Amino acid sequence: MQPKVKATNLSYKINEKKLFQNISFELMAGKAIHIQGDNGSGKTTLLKIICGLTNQVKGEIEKKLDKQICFLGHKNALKQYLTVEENLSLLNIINHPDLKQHLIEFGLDKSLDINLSSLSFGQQKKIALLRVFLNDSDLILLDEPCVGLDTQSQNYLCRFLNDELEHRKSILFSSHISLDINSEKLNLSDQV
Amino acid sequence: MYQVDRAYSYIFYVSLVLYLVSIFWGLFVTPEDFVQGNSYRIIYLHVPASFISQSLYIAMAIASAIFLIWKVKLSAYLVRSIAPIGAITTFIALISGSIWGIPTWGTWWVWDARIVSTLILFIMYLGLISLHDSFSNHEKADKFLSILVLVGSVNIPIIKMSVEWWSTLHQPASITISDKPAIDLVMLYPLFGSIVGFAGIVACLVILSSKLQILRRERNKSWIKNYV
Amino acid sequence: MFNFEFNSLAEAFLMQSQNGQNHGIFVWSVLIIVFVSILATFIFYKMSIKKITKKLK
Amino acid sequence: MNIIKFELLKLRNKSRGWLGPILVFILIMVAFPLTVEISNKDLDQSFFAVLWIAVLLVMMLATEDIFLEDFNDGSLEQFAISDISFPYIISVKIFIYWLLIGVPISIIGSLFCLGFTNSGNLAINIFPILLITSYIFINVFSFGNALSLTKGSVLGTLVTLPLLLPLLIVLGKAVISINLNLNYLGFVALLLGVLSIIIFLIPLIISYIIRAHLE
Repeated sequence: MQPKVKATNLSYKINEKKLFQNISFELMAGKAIHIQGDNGSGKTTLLKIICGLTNQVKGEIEKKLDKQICFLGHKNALKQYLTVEENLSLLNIINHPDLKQHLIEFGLDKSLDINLSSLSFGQQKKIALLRVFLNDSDLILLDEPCVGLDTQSQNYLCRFLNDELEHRKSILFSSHISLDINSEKLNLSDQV
Repeated sequence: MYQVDRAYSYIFYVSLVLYLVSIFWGLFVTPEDFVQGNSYRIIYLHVPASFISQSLYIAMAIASAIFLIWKVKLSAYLVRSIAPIGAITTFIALISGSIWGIPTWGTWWVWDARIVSTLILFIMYLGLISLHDSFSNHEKADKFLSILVLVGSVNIPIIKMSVEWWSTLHQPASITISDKPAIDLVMLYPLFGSIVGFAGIVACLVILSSKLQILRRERNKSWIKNYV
Repeated sequence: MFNFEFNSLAEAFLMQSQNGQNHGIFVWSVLIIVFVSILATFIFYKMSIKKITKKLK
Repeated sequence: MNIIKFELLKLRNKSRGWLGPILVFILIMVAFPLTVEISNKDLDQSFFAVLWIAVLLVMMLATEDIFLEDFNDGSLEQFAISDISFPYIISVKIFIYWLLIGVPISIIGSLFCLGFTNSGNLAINIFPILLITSYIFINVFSFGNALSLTKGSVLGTLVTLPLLLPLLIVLGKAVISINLNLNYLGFVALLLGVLSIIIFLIPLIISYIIRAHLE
């Protein structure tokens, strides 16, 4: 079976300073990788390289994907001055059958017509996560998905991601705290 | 870099002598122009500067194309180091042109196509410098600078053709490659000499400026420590 | 070919044309501007290079 | 289709983004006759000078926010990794800005032209020129804006301003030939030629620049 993402000897330098060196991994369908590392060890950069936003300095990366990547970074890609409903419609997920259930689970089902700017940081993060929940891609990249989430929602996220793994999706995520997801670990701090 | 240092002094002295001799010849030996009188002698100072200022932009455009296509770092340094030199030569061309305008046209400034487009060139040189300096990430700054240089190179043919396209006060170019020169040979030799000499002097300036760029940007490399 | 246009230094300074105007002031001021600005650029770059090499040492 | 909806929703909720430049334009056109004598017969001459400069400045204002907001909240990141081609998204973005700002300004500009010069012929002829010019301006300023995306829009637009100055000479010539009842279609063809090159090149260049910013 072919890996969904195969990285060989990835290296990245920023302003002549080495961020990481010779990172290699393979990501199969239905597997997850947990990227760990200290602050500034290049977790976000590695995810961006996999997305294709950043170019690695050395090494190769092969992607075998049928659909587009679902990426959630530090930035939510939500508009502060629009209501929750309008934001969801911009994300093209307003008519998704499962939306209602996720909203109830996150406790957001009554705030659809509220302006996004009056929601808290964690609530905004949840709305951004809805895009991850309702996408139809086969590779999910999450950069610190748990920042600002309460324990309840964290558990819900983990349950959901484990479900997705069983549906043969692949997940790459970075997180400081350990999450209850069946994943291999990739530690960037060890490499230096 | 050692070879460049050695070549630098040769270029400098040869072109300095050539430039000074041509200027001397042009200023004191050549006969007076029938129409413009003695003020035409400014041509030996003005034409080299304006010619070189446009050529420098073309050189910059070529260097930035090389940088964008082949990712040659040195040519990005070259682009950045040519910009201030280009600004200075354009400044000389503008000032000498407007002083020349006083005796011949009776005014030091006209809203004439070629003068305005030279002014645009000057502003562009300054803009390029300020754009590059506003980024702390040098790699990004190099990229944006070379894109802007390439896009801005559409102005060069406009400057070249402006005198032909718009009938204006400014006289057409005295020397063209294809046609017979419009001025007498006695005047042409020193003009040619001064252009070549000025080009050599400017080349020396570009070498110095690139040296400064390389020293600044590569200061952490070991070969720089050996060189210094 | 090598005969001077001007007979004396004073004449060269004034550069009187056939129409009676003195063009010397224009020519000389352009000459000074060109030389000064080139010289200033040379000095600026030489100084900067000297400064940065001193710092690197 | 989604990108069009996206831009329209965004601009509807941020009236400052598109109404502001139009109001500034009207203000300039209303205010400038006050600075010269009303009885001055040369008013229709200076009118065109002010018109072109006003269009230039207003387009500079209009592109102020075109990429910055989407860059800050991460929408550009999502566009860049989506399946739809990035230059296409950028050209649609620019088109919508032109539709909401450039087109109204062209209409208002030719109305003012009617008011100042009392010549219907002139007003009708100036309208297509205004449309094309505003589209060219908005493209070039978007390029400038993308260049200095994180450094404020002023620097980038100032740096690209010199690129547009030759165009102003063409515009001046076109107005003169309309005034003299000469054939001005040559100028329109020239402007259209410039536009057709710009319309394809600028989105490509901008997408390259923005990708470099996103790194």
